[in-house]
Amino acid sequence: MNLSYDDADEAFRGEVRAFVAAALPEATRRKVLGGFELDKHDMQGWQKALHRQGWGAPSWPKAFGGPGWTPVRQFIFDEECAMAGAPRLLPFGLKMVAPVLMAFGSPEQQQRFLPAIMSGEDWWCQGYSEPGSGSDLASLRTRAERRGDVYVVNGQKTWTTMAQYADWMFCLVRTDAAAKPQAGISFLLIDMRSKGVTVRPIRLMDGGCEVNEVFLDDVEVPVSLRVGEENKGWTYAKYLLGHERTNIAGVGLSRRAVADLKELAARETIDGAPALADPLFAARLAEAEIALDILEITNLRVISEDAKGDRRGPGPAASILKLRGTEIGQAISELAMQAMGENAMPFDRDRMVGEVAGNRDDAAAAATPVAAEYLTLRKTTIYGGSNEIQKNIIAQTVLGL
Amino acid sequence: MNLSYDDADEAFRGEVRAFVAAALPEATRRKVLGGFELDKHDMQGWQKALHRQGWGAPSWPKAFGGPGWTPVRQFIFDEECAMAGAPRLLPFGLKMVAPVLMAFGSPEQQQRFLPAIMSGEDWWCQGYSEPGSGSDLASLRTRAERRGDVYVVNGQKTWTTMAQYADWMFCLVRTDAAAKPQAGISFLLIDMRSKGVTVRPIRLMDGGCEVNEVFLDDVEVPVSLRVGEENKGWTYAKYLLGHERTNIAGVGLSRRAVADLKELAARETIDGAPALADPLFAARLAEAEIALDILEITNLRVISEDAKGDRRGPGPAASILKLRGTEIGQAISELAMQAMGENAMPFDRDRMVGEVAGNRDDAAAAATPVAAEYLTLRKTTIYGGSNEIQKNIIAQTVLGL
Amino acid sequence: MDFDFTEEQQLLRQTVERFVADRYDFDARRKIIAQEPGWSRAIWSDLAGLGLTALLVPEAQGGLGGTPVDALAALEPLGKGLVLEPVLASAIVAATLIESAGDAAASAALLPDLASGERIFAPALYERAARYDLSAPGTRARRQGAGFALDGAKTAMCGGGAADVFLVSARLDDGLALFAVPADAPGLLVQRERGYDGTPVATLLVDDVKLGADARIGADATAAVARARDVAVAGLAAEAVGAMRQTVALTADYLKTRQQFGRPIGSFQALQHACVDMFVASEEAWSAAILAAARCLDPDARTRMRAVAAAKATINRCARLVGQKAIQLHGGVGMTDEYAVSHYFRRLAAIERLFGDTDYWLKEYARAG
Amino acid sequence: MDFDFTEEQQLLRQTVERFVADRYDFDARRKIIAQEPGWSRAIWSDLAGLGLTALLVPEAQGGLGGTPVDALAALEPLGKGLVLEPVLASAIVAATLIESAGDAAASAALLPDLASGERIFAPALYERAARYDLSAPGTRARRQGAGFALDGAKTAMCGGGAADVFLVSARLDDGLALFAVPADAPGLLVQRERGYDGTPVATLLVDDVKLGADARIGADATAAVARARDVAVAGLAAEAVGAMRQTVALTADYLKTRQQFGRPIGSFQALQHACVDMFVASEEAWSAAILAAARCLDPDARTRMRAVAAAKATINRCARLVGQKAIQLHGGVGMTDEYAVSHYFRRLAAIERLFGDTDYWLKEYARAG
Repeated sequence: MNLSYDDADEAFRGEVRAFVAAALPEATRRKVLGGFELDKHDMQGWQKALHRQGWGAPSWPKAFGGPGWTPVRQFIFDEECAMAGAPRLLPFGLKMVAPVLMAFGSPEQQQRFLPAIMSGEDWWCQGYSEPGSGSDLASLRTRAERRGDVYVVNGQKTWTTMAQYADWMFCLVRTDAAAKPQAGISFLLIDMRSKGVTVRPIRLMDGGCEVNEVFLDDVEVPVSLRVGEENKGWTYAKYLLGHERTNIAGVGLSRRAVADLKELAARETIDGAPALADPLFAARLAEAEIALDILEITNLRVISEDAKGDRRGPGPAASILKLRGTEIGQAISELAMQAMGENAMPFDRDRMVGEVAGNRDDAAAAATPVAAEYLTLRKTTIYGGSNEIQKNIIAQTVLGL
Repeated sequence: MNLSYDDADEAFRGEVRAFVAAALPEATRRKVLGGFELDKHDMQGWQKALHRQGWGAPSWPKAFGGPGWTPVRQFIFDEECAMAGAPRLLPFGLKMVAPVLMAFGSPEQQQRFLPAIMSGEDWWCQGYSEPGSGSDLASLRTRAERRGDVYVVNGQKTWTTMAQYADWMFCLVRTDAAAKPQAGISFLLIDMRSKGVTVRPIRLMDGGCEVNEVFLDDVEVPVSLRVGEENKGWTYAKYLLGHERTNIAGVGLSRRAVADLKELAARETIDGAPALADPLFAARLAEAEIALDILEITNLRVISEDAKGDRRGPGPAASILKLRGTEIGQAISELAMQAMGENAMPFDRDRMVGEVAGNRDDAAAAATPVAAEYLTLRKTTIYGGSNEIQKNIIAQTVLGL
Repeated sequence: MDFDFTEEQQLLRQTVERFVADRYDFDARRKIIAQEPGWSRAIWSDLAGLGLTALLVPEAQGGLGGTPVDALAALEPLGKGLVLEPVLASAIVAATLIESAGDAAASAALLPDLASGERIFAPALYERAARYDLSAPGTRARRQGAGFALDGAKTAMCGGGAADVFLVSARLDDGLALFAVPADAPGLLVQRERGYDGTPVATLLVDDVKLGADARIGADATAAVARARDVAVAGLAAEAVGAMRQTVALTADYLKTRQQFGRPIGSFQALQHACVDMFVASEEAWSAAILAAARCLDPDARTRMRAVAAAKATINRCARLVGQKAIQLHGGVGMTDEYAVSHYFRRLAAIERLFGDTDYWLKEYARAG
Repeated sequence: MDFDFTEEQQLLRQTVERFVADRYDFDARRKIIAQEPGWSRAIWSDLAGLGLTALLVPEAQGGLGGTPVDALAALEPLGKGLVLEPVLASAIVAATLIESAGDAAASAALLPDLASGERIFAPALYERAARYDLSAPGTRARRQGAGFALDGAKTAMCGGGAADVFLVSARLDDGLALFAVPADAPGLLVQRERGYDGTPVATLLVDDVKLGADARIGADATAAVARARDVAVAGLAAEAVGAMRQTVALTADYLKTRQQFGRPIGSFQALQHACVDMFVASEEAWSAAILAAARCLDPDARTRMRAVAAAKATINRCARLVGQKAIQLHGGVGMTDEYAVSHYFRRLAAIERLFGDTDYWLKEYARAG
């Protein structure tokens, strides 16, 4: 039982820290730390910089060009990047479609897609959710009819994050309408430039448009872009769910949020003193930070278990990390709102776009990122299997209820 | 819209206060305020004193010998009695079997039983719950077979409060095993001195034994002691559930608990100052007291609605009052535990019995009632339709879910 | 003891309800938001036509001489409609400020316009650094000839973005003074924004703003400011209840409609119970709004303080619970700007912070003893 | 980075688990409770035989020289069995106090008996008025000849009712001193009680208790007392996790068994989710116990303080949640003395208050920064 990183891991942390400090563009860093909107250039630029360093795919094994890091090192890497204000690596390519391709894709598919994911060239989005199927994913209705060498796909996907930037979408479609819901699904890779693909942005309450509806009208997809067997798509999708356990809890991001919150609470005042010194505020902050300390231990326990074997399937551990990670993230953002009080009101999304003003006298520029963060984080307990679904999973798999 | 009591009600309050001050025996008052155990003599004595004043049955209409008070006056009466340290009137006779007898009993049953309830002569207990049927009351198994002029009753009841003191038990029994669960139930009145009735006390975790198991072995019950029609007992039982809305929230008791808590927190210290002055403790106390202030308004809203018509059936209002009333009562007892800290540990139930020592240097005598209260109040969210059941009721009846 | 509205109050409530139903449904509101300035002078005129702007103004100044309970009847349906126009700011808070200051000349000069809706007033009492403390603003007034000059910075997060006149509190001779400052006064820099809830807000930079003697309203403003704050809490509570009730209704409807796993999601007990928690909270909030309306002008300071503190602390807790659970129960669709519930969520989040957050009022309640 | 027990630790854990399973099931425990004094010297001897009493004692004094992580391995199963005998008090807290005081003579005089289980030691550090503050007791020591005389009052809510020797903290010359006081010392009035959790507790009246010079342990006791408190939190956390895990298991079993409305109540989603909350809390508690065990002796004061504070605040929150939900999910049967879950509830309630409640540790954590 030893909570300290060994010397080699500490050295690795230093290496990551030094690299990020040197390679992360200052403009990008300032946007991330200021809570401003990142554009594709910011995100892709960082992915490419990592790729040049050989770190483009931190979670991949060496066989596929990854660095082959242990889960502990992946965790350290994520934490250092988050604390330093690096953009979060988009999971859709790196952590979602890539593992499926590695496990079930053909050698041709692997060769064609994996390198471009790692280099940041190809952007991916996830075509799972549909208007009628949220938590009940298996009820999806998008249909793919086989006509010779192509599938003709018709239907609608929604909540498709980053679809506006994506080159490819991995997609669940129904290939056998007669089968039981989970038995007739296939896993297709769709070129977003295909004829018949229409992307319509959805404005969320934080004012941003990172999610989209994707309409698929007679989209032709070569059969060679089906992953694995026809009608076995559900198996591949399940493989993916809960696959990721090093960063699901978002410890690094919440650490940075706590650091930001402490700075904010040192500036904002309650009863004439810094909010940090107010006994009630201090206690609420301590509660949140303590929960995060404990979550980090829980996360490291899971990671260290993963490192021992290939217990890589979904499991209750991922559910716990997701539940608590999202609750704690939301709690921190609530405290930031409390620290700002009324002054969090002025809201102008436009001032979160472009170059960072950094002007604290501009009330809306100072307030908008705080409120936007509070508003957008509500989604975290909904997506990726809502927290209610996570509790159902634990009830079944752990408690046998 | 007016939250103030009118002059006549205020005068009534004064009258109640003066009477209680004069009539409540000092020994009883001290036991109640000290959180000590009351014996039958304490409770019966108070019931008789009220009866002599004509107040033996505060919630009864004049036609049955009650004072015919409005719901507002009943509320005032309950509040004054609670604040003054009077024993709580046992509901089993006054508020549970009596309304059923008034509505569905024969004139003979009314004449025979109601006066003795009001005078405190007859004590009643409730024979509803069985080991296999808690929230699912309709699944009860105690059977009554008709043999001429008597029912022969066999079965077991449980959680029977005060059965050790009771003269009578009103009881749900199955008279038609073939019918659907709710259709074959009858409502019987059972003399606790009948042959075949055995009472076995259940020790709860607070060390007290106020609930019991009641075993019924070939107990003969005259058919004349069936209330209403055979196999219609479920209707009468439902009539009773949620019937009581003036005192279900326990506002008066919680007010006294808050007053006690404030005294306690003025004596106990945190960081060298009274606990009351500790910012965190003060905020938690304020939260609880505010919730109680709001509950009181909600309760008065319901009462004032009741006073307008005879909307006397069960309803979501009773569920809200029960939910919040019990949660707030528990919260107050938790704060009392917090105020005592480690010093709440020494526990000796025997020192809660008999004359009040009132010796604060006796650590166990000071601590036991506080801990016992915390422990015993856990039952309030379980009994009388658990809080989960109350939420089911609201979901169905109000929200239509 | 009586929890009913009078016939007049019922009529008022129904009138506002009908107005919201007819003229301020979700689509109408979205159209207003889509344009600058994000609220509508035309709607404001209509609201004035219904008498809402005159509600608390004494009859002598062309008002209806109403009470906080009248405001309760009127503002609850406004909250249900998420009405953006600054009724609370002008007709409730500013009217109370002016009237409570006990200054006949100022009342005569300002209240008729306020009552008619001709000019929109907004309080500018809070400041960034002072947080919820109204008693000691950093903004200072100096005497200058017969008049005054003001310097400092204020926030006006309740309706400030729509105001023609700000009622600015400032420190004068170690006391608290109140000034009527036109939005276009030289030296006053009004930064108009929309709040995250869509309402018009403003921050003010007050740079040597010169005012005549008649700009000052009353003498020491301490009592008037406190009174306006208490009445504001009551009004905000009323609005909050309307918003909460509609949020509960939207959510229960959604649970009945939305199908997953072959059945309506409202058949899942965990979701049912969450929705019940919302409903119970909305009922508690109504009790809180009643308490505040009935007691916010109570002559006994402790009674008043406890009632206002209890009410706002409760509104805050319930607003957060109702808003957050509504989003969660709606899932993704609840996050979208297109769907009403996200707007209720944002307004409820704002309500939680306006005129004192939970910790502020818990402390005040404890202080009242 | 390693979250595994060593082979020795695993063996220790299994040994204690087996002991609890074989000798300390619920019925055996009830028999002990049914008799005076409510705990068993025979069991104590057996625990000593397993080496538990010697766990933290240095090898030089006949101990095993173990670490807080060893204690974690041993105390978690003791918590699962709700073992009443004062292992935490004597083998963990008292052992750390004596050893940390750095007094060779006292260690030689006391630790061998402590390690062998011959005498039972309990800390008497807290006082009624000082609450969780250990630094400035009201109990005072005066020098008298070569020895000391003590006056005051102490509480010993961790195992005090079973102690042969109390380790009493007192103020001496404006510093903090620690004394070994036999339970039968003239002038010491030991009021032995059972706690509401059934454990043996005591309150002490210290009335001119005369002690020889050798009764004092070490010089200034501030560091030793703080260290013992931190190690105590780690030990209590371990015990708490055992109790929580068993409570979760009992509750999940009950949900599967108990039938209502024609199906197991564990099929109701609201009850499932409540039980999931309990499970998640028990996992968080285990992380907290690991954190405390690994860091309670960390040389860096801030690291140590944050870890101990975070651990105890978490244990407290989780203990309350697990205990309360367990009773609620069991319904009436959970309230009965006959049924195990009520005993777990009581012990978890006590754990929440021992060695600092939640508010105390939140403040300490905030102070550590």
